Amino acid sequence: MSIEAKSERHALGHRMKRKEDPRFLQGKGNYVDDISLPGMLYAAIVRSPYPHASIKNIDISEALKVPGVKAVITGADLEAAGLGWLPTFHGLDKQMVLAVGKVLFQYQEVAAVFAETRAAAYDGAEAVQVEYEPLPVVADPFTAKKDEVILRPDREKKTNHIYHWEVGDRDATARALESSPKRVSQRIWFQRCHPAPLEPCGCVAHFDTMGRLQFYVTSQAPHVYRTALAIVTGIPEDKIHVISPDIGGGFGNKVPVYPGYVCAIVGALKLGRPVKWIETRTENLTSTGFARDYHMDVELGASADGRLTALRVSTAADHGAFDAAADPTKYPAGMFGVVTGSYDVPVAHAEVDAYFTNKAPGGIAYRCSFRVTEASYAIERAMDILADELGIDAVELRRKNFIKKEQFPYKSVLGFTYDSGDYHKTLDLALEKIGYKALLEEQAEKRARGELMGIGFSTFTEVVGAGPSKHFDILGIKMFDSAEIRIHPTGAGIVRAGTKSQGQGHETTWAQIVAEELGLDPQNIMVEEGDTDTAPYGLGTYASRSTPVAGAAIAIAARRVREKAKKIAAHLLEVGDGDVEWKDYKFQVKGVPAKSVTMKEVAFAAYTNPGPNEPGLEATNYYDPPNMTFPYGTYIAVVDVDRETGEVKVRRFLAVDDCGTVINPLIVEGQIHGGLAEGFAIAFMQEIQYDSEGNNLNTNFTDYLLPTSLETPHWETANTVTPSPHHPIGAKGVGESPNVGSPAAFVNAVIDALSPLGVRHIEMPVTRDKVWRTIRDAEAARK
Amino acid sequence: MKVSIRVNGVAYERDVEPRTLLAYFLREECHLTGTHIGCDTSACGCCVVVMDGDKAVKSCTMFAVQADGHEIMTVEGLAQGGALHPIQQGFWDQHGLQCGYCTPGMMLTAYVLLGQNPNPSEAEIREGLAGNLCRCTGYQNIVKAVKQAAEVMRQPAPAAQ
Amino acid sequence: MNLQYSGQEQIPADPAAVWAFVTDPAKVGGCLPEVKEVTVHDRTHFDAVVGVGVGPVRGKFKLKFELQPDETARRMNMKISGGGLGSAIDLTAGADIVPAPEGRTTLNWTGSAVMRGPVAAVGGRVLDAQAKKLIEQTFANVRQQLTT
Amino acid sequence: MIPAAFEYIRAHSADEAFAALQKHGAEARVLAGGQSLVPAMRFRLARPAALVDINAVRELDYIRLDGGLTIGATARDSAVERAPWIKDTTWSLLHDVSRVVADPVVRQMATVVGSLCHNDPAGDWTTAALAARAEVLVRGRSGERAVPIDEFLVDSFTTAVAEGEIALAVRFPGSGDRTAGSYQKVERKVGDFATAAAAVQLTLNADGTIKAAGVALSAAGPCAVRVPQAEQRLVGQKPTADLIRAAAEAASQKSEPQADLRGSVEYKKHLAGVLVSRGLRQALARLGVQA
Repeated sequence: MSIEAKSERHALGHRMKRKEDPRFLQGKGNYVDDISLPGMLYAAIVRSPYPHASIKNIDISEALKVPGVKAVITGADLEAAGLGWLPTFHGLDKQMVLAVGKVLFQYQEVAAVFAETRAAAYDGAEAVQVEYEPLPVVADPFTAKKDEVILRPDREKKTNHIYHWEVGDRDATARALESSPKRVSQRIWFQRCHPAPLEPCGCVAHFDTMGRLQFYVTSQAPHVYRTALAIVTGIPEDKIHVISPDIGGGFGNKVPVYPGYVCAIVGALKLGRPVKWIETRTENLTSTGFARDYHMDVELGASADGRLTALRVSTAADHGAFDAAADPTKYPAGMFGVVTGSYDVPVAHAEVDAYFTNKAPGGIAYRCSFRVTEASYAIERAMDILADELGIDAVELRRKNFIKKEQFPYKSVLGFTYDSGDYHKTLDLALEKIGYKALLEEQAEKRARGELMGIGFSTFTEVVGAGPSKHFDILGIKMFDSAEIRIHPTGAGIVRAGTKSQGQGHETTWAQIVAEELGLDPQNIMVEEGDTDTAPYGLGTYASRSTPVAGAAIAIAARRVREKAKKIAAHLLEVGDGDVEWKDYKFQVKGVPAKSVTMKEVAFAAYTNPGPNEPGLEATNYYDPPNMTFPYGTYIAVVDVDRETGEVKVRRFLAVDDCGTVINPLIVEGQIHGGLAEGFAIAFMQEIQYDSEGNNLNTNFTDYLLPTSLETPHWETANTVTPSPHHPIGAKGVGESPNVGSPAAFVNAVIDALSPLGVRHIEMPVTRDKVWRTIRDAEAARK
Repeated sequence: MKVSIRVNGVAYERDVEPRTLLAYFLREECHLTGTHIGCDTSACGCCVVVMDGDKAVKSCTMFAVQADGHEIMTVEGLAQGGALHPIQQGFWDQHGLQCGYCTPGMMLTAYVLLGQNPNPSEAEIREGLAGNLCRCTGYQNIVKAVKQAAEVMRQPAPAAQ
Repeated sequence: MNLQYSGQEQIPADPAAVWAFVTDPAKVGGCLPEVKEVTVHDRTHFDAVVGVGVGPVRGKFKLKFELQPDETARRMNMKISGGGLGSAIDLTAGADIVPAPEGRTTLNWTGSAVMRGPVAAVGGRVLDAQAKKLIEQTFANVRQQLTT
Repeated sequence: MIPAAFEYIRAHSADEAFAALQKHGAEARVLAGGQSLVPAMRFRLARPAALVDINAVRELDYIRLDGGLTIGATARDSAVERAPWIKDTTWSLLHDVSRVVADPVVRQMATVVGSLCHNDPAGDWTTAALAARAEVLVRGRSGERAVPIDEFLVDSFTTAVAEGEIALAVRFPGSGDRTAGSYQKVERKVGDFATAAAAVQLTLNADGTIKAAGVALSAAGPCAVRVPQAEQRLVGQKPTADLIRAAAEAASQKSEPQADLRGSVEYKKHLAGVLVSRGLRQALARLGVQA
């Protein structure tokens, strides 16, 4: 087919069309539900309608009579096999695979049915009779805190309190706040939401003729799965082969290991046939990793002229029935310490207390580095509230408190070392592009006419690229990442990495990095990920860590290949190694450009005429990042609010990002568009809501809302480039910036529109009903 | 129940349970896995296929028996004569896809849209695609892709050599 | 989903007759709308299977009933729990038997329902109507039975 | 999910469909567009023993301009949306609805009559049918009968179509020129049921006074509700800002919505008024009248 893209220039920064697209465009992507094995059975899971109840009895007899049903397993069966619980990646808790004794959240897994067809599996699940005795429901962390009902008697400490985490100087912060001329405080809730990738989670488990587990699964971290499964099932790790095929979006949802996966493996083992389990949309929304649900009390202190004096944040986190947050072991609240944001805060204190409730487990990073979105939203919202208190322009307050260019590397009072940045430059570019002055004039006129127009800012900084081994691990495994590069005789090659693309375009960007470093054609650099038999061990793709960590590993592995190649080049050029230099994508004799060989020629020689050198041309690198990277940006939203209906129209949205070196602008823009759309959804329509009875009210796409092309605004983008000093190619990672930075911009714009009415805060999602009631109440209060 | 459904020009005769959804028929009986399933509520549009050439339908909100005797086009039927369809080319050129899961349905909805409106404005494209959800792209490049496709498709076909 | 209902029935029979009727599991069970089967366990406990159906939503609910008669106050409370359609429902109903002129009886009833699971999430509006119907109809049927 | 098993009957004529429904009674459902029924079946909330598929019934696949407008049971929403004459001011109400009901793909399967029969409390076509004073053609044992929409819409998800009966078509009366309507819907996103919606249909006399008025609300009760107080207030009057305000007020009063994820009771009641007033203004504007 005439769908091979023609050769393109290799250099970084090229808008190279994605190499992976042709297969997706032709419906030839290979997602987990596309995998079909001979004799494959289907699994369906019986779930609890009760959020909290003891299980009196489970009767599977009727289910076993259903035509096509092969077996039904319950928690008792699993417990007998020692598979009753699985550790959460967090390492601080474990999760029931199938409920034993009692259920702790609505839609919790209670039994699994295996059958010849999907339909028969559901028929069987429907026929399983479970008797429950309802127990009192704990539907929020504040009720949980009272410990009147202990949800997890299985734990040593008989309390719903999971952990207390804090950072910073509590007393100094308190003193600084006391003595601050200006102080604002606000309870800010980042609502529970869900990544909801369009492809639900699923797997196919199969024990091959060698008795080896072939496990196809929608996993953002296949190697960690392999290790986790070895620990849970006791199957030796060499007997487990995890394959993560094409993934239809992950956004953090596909990081944890879910009970359905364990059930499928048990079914395959028990029945000696492959078992496929694909969750329904309802199962995805009600039982797999949710995000956020942080109740944050934020306090800012400032001098009369608007210099920040202190920041204090106290958070109650709702973790649901199990602490399944996929945070690094030492960071139960993730990177929340970045809550000082882009500002030079002299003293600060942040603490998080997490609680069990009768809700689905999770607390994963929904398109963000662990808990960075919550932190970024808190500080960016609080800055606007402070600006309002001080009566100064929100932009001026930010400008005044920005960490200055010359302060980098900047050590924040909460312990991070920001690698690089020029916040003023990015802000100024944004103001110029949006035409801030003209907008302010328009707003003034509109306000004079009683119309509600708002301009909202978010000048966020996030922390990504977990992370340095001295701080970061998942289940004890350090958060390095890896790459292996092989160059073939004809100058083509393959790069394998421990990451796993879910649409980020690794097959293109990884090839571009190699092409840049080796002067080869990226079209002929194959990228392979997601197969634990072939890829080097890596921690996977989430928390914007692929480019900062694996991207670095690839660049360094490529440079090792180049070092080896240099020796062979010297042999071909008949000079000493020291006389050869890499210039303009080829090796040449120093000072004699005419005498040169290309990498392609060297590659051929590596297999045909290596001279005194070891044959072959390949290298591996396991990269342990010296520090995190700190992408940042200035986002501006312009909105009009309809007084009568509460409708918010996002008229314009500008994102100016700085993610350091840009590998592929086409892909970076795409990432930003997508992240902004998700931020827009979170700001205006997304919430996983539970009623007081513990019922999940947003169990499918008719109530958990994803915006369509019609609601989604048009995006304007621009960027500045401030490379990361410690990253081999200066790249910082970008996939999550737009989702981290945009919610505050949207909400700040709405509040700016309502500020003439004296409104200071409104909780997300900013629904029409909420806006209308806020306006009505504010007007009533002024009368 | 016996059904005969022409999919991308090929007749598939199968004996199916009436409750078999068209989407599963295409995926599991015809082994055309480009048609995806993302929800149970006719909301996401990952399963959109073209029925009888001029109708975009959500194949997981329809039973295979309803398609008996009808003509279905799936994403696998878009490319002709070894060349990508202008819509596919547009999505590629404009980076109109990321994870690729919504892409087949999105392109087939666009196919029917352009059949009815060969020269849609951005607003008309956004309206026409509002039955398909995408989580990755923020829609902007999809709109560009469809615009590009419309322009290409409006060109008169080059005379055969 | 938490729902509240209340209503009143005028019954052309004396309170004693009404009381005797509402404290008889078999009789009460027989008054359930679209009741498919009733299994009486003892004087205060019985199970029943009732058909539910509003528009496209149709199915069966298996319900456990517990009668809690308060002789002195002439008040009958009913605890109903069970489920169907992959969901759970908990109902409580109460009826005060109040003497009315001419040897008649006024029956003041209240009811509340808690719905859980897919039905509550997907078919909320439908099931609201359903639970209401279940309670309303039951007491209406009590009047009917005592009228003829 | 996969629906529970059912018997499938494909009807090729209205007679076949009717016969099949007579045979299976309460356990059968008619399958037209299926855009509400199939999802309900996938959750196994709906589990009919038999489905009578009328999509192959050619004689019901029509949209006829016959003085009025008659839409057959298998005519799709999109067929209305794309009808060449739909942009005529007379049919502006239906045109509005055809562009906001469900989503553009669902509309290519969904049918107008099917949505009337489903009678969702937050339906769009039901509300428009009330405002336009449509009638539904129902076939029963004693032959065909035309049921005025007010009698047709009985209760949530319940209509005058009895067991074994079938709705064959809906008829919107023609009211000549000087007639225009408007459908105003607030929805959380495309494809959502209405948070609140108002359908308005106005016919003017030569002297500019209002000859006939239809005002109905969606998501304001057990099923679509007419606002007679508003209609009576409007008829015979010259349209003015005060008159519109009064009609809107009546609508807001009449609205008895349920609080749900779409909004609070007070918000929905408020919207009822706002949307009726916007609808009246737009309908009048379409007749070249500013009020």
